[in-house]
Amino acid sequence: MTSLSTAVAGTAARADRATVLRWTRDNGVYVALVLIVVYNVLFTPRFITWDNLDVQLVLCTRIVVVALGMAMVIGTAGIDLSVGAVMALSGALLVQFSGVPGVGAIALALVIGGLVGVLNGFLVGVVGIQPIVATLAFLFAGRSLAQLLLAGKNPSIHDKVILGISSGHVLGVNGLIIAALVAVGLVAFTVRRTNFGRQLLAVGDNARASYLSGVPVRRTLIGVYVLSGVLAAWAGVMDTASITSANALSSGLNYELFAITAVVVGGTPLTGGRVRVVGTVAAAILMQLLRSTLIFHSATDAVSQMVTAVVIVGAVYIQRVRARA
Amino acid sequence: MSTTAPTGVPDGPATAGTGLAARPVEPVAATGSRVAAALQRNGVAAFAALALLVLVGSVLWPSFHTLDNVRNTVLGNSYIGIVAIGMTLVIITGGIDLSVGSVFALGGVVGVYVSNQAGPVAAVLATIVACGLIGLINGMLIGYARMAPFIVTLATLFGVRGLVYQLTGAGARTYSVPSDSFFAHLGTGVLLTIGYPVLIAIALYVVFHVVLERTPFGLTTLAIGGGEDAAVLMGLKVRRTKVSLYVVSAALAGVAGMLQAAQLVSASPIIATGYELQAIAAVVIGGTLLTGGAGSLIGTAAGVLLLGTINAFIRELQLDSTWNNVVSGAFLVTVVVVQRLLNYRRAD
Amino acid sequence: MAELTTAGALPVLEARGVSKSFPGVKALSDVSITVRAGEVHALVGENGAGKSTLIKILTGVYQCDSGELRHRGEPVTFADPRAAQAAGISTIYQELDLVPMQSAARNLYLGREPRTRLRLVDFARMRREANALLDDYQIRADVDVPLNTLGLGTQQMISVARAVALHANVVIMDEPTSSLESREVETLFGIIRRLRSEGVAIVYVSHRLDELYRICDTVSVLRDGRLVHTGPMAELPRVQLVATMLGRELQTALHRSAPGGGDRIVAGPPVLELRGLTRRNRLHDVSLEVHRGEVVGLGGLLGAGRSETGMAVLGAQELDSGAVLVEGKPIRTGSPGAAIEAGVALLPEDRKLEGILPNLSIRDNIAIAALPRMSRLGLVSDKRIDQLVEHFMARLHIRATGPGQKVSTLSGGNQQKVMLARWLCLSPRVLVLDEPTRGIDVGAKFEVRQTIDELAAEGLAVLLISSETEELVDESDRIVVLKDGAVVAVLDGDDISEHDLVQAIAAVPSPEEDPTRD
Amino acid sequence: SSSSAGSTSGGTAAAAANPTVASSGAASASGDGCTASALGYPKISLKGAKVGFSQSEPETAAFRIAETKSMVDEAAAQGATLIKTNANSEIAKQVTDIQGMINQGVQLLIVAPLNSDGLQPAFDAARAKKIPVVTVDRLVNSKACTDYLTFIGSDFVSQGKRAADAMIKQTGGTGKVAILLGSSGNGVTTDRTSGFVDEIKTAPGIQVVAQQTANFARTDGQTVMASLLQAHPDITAVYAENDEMGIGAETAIAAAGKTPGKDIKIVSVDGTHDAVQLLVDGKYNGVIESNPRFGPLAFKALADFENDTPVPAKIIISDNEYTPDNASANLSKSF
Ligand SMILES: Nc1ncnc2c1ncn2[C@@H]1O[C@H](COP(=O)(O)OP(=O)(O)OP(=O)(O)O)[C@@H](O)[C@H]1O
Ligand SMILES: Nc1ncnc2c1ncn2[C@@H]1O[C@H](COP(=O)(O)OP(=O)(O)OP(=O)(O)O)[C@@H](O)[C@H]1O
Ligand SMILES: [Mg+2]
Ligand SMILES: [Mg+2]
Repeated sequence: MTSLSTAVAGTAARADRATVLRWTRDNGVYVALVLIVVYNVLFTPRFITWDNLDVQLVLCTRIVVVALGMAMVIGTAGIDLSVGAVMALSGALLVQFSGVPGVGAIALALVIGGLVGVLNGFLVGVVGIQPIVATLAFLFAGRSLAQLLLAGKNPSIHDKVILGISSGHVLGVNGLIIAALVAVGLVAFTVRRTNFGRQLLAVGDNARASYLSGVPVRRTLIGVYVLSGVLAAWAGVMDTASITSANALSSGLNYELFAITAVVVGGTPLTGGRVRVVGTVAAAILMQLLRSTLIFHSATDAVSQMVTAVVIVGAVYIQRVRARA
Repeated sequence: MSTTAPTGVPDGPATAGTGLAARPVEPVAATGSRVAAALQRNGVAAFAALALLVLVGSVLWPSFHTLDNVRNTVLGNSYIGIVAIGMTLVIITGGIDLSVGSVFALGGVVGVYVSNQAGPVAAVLATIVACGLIGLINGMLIGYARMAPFIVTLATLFGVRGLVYQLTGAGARTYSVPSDSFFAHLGTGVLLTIGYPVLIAIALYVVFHVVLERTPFGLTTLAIGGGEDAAVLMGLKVRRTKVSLYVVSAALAGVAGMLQAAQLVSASPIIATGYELQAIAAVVIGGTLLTGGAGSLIGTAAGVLLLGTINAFIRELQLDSTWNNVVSGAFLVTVVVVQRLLNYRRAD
Repeated sequence: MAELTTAGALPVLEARGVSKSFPGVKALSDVSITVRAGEVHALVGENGAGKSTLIKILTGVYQCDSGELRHRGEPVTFADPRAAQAAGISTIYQELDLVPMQSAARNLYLGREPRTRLRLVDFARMRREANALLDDYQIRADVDVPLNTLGLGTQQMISVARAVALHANVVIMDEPTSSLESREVETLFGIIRRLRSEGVAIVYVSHRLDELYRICDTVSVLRDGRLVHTGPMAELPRVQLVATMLGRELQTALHRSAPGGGDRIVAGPPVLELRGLTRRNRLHDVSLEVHRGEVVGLGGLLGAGRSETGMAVLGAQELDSGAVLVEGKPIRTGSPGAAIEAGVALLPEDRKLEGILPNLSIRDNIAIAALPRMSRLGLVSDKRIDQLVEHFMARLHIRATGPGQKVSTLSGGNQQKVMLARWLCLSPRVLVLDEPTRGIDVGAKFEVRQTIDELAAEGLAVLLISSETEELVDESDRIVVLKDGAVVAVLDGDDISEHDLVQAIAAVPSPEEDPTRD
Repeated sequence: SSSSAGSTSGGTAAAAANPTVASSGAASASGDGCTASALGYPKISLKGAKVGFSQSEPETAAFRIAETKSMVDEAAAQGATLIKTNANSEIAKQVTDIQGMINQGVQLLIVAPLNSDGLQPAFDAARAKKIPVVTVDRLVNSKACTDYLTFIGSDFVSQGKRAADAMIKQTGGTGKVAILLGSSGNGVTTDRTSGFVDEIKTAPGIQVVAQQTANFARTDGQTVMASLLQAHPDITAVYAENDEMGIGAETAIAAAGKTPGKDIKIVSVDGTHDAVQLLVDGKYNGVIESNPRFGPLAFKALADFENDTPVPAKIIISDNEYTPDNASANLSKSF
């Protein structure tokens, strides 16, 4: 009798634990975000202030924008390593063509970003090259193209429209945050409400089956890489606006890695078939808060990198798909 | 070769491609495919491009094919070559190891430090153990916790670099070895005019080629890449093999870093950033599929030499070095596209 | 030790009170079965009854939530499939468990490769032994080419050979015949008989009832994860077996009332017309017509080119020459989307590779093909999708926790129904069904076939590809027989009989040897 | 005699390009000196000679651009053929680059080492072929005269020290300073930090409240500074180890609603045009030059070596200093 009741209790407890585990798995990034906020409330003076949170949000906007494009690419089981180089190229274009009105220069940068996406998408979707290799080529080449474009000069931006993106405010909200929110809205809408969004998930889950179900696989893939390229170029514009100049070498450096980190920590699996927009944004904020928490605590670069590694592993670990039950 | 992305693997390889998504699965004619497959596996495109480059270079410039030049190119690329061995094996399982560059730096620091403290033998052992441990962490998280290799090794890429900075006081302490020490000799010594690192790289290629092609461990490695779930159901030692491969990859990266530190008689904490991408490029150019399941070390060797030769080529061309990366990128695309087309031809 | 039972043999493998739950589903509750040496034990049940789950527990893929396993009387736990294999339990899983890019020889010997004195793999010996092994079991295949260049049936037979060659004391087969043609089935039965005579215990899962009666000694029936019956096969008549499985009587006979005519509208111009489809080494001048309300069967051996003909209808097959016309208008190749738009629907043969979107929900899987139709300006209407999905889940009796369940967690048969729903919701004019009843249970098979009848009656043109002669004969108004990519016979009207079909399919008379055992 | 003529014209070129160097010449020199005869190297005339220049980092930063340009200009002025390579920040590539140039038949080498260690094999190869190597910008841990001919460069520790002096002067000796560090693991970072930190101790009123890596990059300078301003609202001064980070910090300070140059003083090292312009605009407080124009000095050292004029082991190039007072006058000298 007793053994039976304990067994029943055991099962119940196990079910509870399973539910909790499943919940943390699906919401791990929010748990981590809450943890870091709680830590800072307790241990970091001056951290939790409106002013600081505003600053931190502004700082992570560039990653957010790049990561959203990356999330869609990863949704198709692909990856886009070219985004950092596209940011640098976009900045270089902006600087080179800042003579034309800012809007024109921005449009040009976005178009070129999109063209890089066409190239990537073509290699992936039509030629059938692994995304990681197809986009690796532009990671190598793009930054050098930016360098050639700048021809050894780092001129500053003076265009009011471009500078307005970073210095302007709408209803007290910084222009960069608005620029990022526009991207978030756009991507969330695309993923949730459009055929294209549904189809990209299907392609990521099983490309062959999608093809046979009438999904325009090539068009979808090209579209996804184009969006990623345009968003990266948009992030390049934001970056340039914010530092008022372009640098072929440091602009967007390693952003592909940061973006992938944000996407994965945000709960989007690298195997495709799923895109978590809000999770990605939360993860980008998490990584930024982590970085600044470390700065608040005067951590050295060495310690920062090690802590970052542990946090990435931890956040992904709690969200991992468990092995066979 | 199935041209569709693997399906149904809940947490499988990060690199699951959607390549050729829209193409119907092409049945492969049985006859003739074996030759083509063998060529493909051994990176025929890379070999062809390599031969072409060497030929053109030799015709254009007298210095291009001098023994010294060849020796230098090979020596300079032997380190990345050793890294690429581990990368090939990991990629064959459908995984990836992004941490090799950082581990390379760690290998150099540990090697030089221990060599100064306890001699060369201890240095080699300590390097293998220290770097192997990083590989073990990667492997456990990937094999047992079933996390995606891409993200795990991305984290160790950051973490190990931080560790190296920590060990060197962010570069404030430089580690160097006396250039007449036995340890330095590991990197600078020559036998029959060939540098030790080259000989060691060749030996490692031979050993791991045999391991991959002729041992159950190697067959298991290929099987995991070809279908991890099937390999589990077949009762193969999937997890243990995966863990071992990440250990091997890290240990090889560490040994390569140690050898380079020996050659340069000093260890630098900022060395080898971006090596992971170079190694991946070499592996892919060598014909190994990023989706896993097929690949060869001979091809990888060709890929490494090809990338090295491109650098030599650009130097001879006197092109602004800015073009270096543009040309490398273009080359990468060309070679993989050619490979892809060879596959199509084969499919008919 | 263990006493002799009525069956006169030792229990080799036992499950006692095994239960297993997945999130939202109780897949098995308190199931006990005993498998004895030298018996062929049938495990039957509807799709989703828990057969595969039980097998995976017996072989260490899953661990049971409660209950215990006994092997040769001793309690055991298998941590992974490796452990079960080491104990002498070898398994052919429902989803093919081989490595497609490797050669047949390697697949046969993976994990137990012959070695040279240097402890290296002895490929020469491996090849020799592989050839000998396949010869021994009358399986014809080149052992050196990658497995994925061989037909599905051959792959399945290689999987059987691998399992059998392990010298196991228990061999478990989860739907081994689902992609075998009749001659291969005979070969398999030969192997099973041989194993039984050697005292090996065999667990056999199949939805083909004929097979069960031919080869099995004992039967255990699962329904909704519970064991509802165990006993000698021969003592359970067919009708009762079906009733036990379904938990209800299946009154209607599986035969269509009026094959090949009656109320069908076979007049007017063809809805689907294939003109001289040719593809090097694959298809040679394949032509056929399907009219409104007509079911045209496509018969032939594995690799005869049936699936490729089907793919051509969807525009998913590159052609050297020839054309596909739907209602007189040619279909553009390379764009299934356009074909679907023109009213074509195709249920592919390989569900896992070409059908399901495994990590997406039932809802998304059903709606994917219909998306362009159900949206305005590229925007999705979830309300319309939900209505549609609800309707088809009810109509096809899809057994799931809800429309949000991931398709990969459905049983094979229910996955097949989801696929069918995906196509039916398009209300197509031409429906190509490639092995529509593969792997689905008798009840579902009945439903699918009834659906085909209904659809044809509604005026749909159906092209039915099936390896089950009975199904082809019962369902078709006309049967086109393919061989090596060319049309070799067309059976019409009164010519349609199983005997004629088998004659037409195989130039050599099909193996009609005595189905009774021994 | 032809080489001495070349040397003179080199001096003129240097004077045109950089009055700082021309006015003070080699600011200081040390060591006994090294000559071609003493080493038994063949005599080579600079005119028509094949000279190799191995650059270490991509020519994106203004410093590297100016450095390479001064080599190209001087080689042209001397009538030498210059072969350039760029190691793209990779030490192994730099070794192969140098070895490759030796195989291409260069007779003289100028190397901008990526770091203080790791070029030994390249030096060995050059020595074997009796090719003199002038190293510029970064001092290597090898033997002068034998491994390399001489080192021409700035004293990074002293740059840090001078930055501290400028800081003390600009702040009046009180305040809270944040340091934006260069890339981790880089010898320049270490030197510019230690020079600054040691010297700033002479002003007891100044306190270093934070040190954070910003990777010599403008974006990082901006993002790190933004967080630092939140963590330490009382910061009154920033020392950036290069101009890029300093300019990034300036943006962050302005964005935080403070006035750069007034509320928070900024001192950095390099002497790029952008930074000096900010100084002119009053948003910046001091720039210590790190002089990249090594061309004239390097070619002069090579000429001396061939002419058996002893070349010292170390030639320290003089670095200018831009202050709020001299910035507008000297803006054209920035690079
Ligand atoms: N990994 C899983 N996660 C969640 N549910 C699962 C999983 N595997 C099986 N199930 C569920 O368990 C039940 C039993 O499935 P199982 O595959 O054992 O059925 P089956 O009897 O083999 O059916 P079929 O004849 O269609 O193959 C089904 O309801 C299925 O949806
Ligand atoms: N001789 C062969 N060589 C290579 N691949 C083959 C061969 N025969 C068949 N296949 C593969 O098997 C698949 C099915 O072949 P096909 O469409 O020709 O046969 P089928 O008549 O539809 O047979 P079934 O559907 O019963 O398997 C093809 O897509 C093809 O990839
Ligand atoms: Mg099943
Ligand atoms: Mg078929």
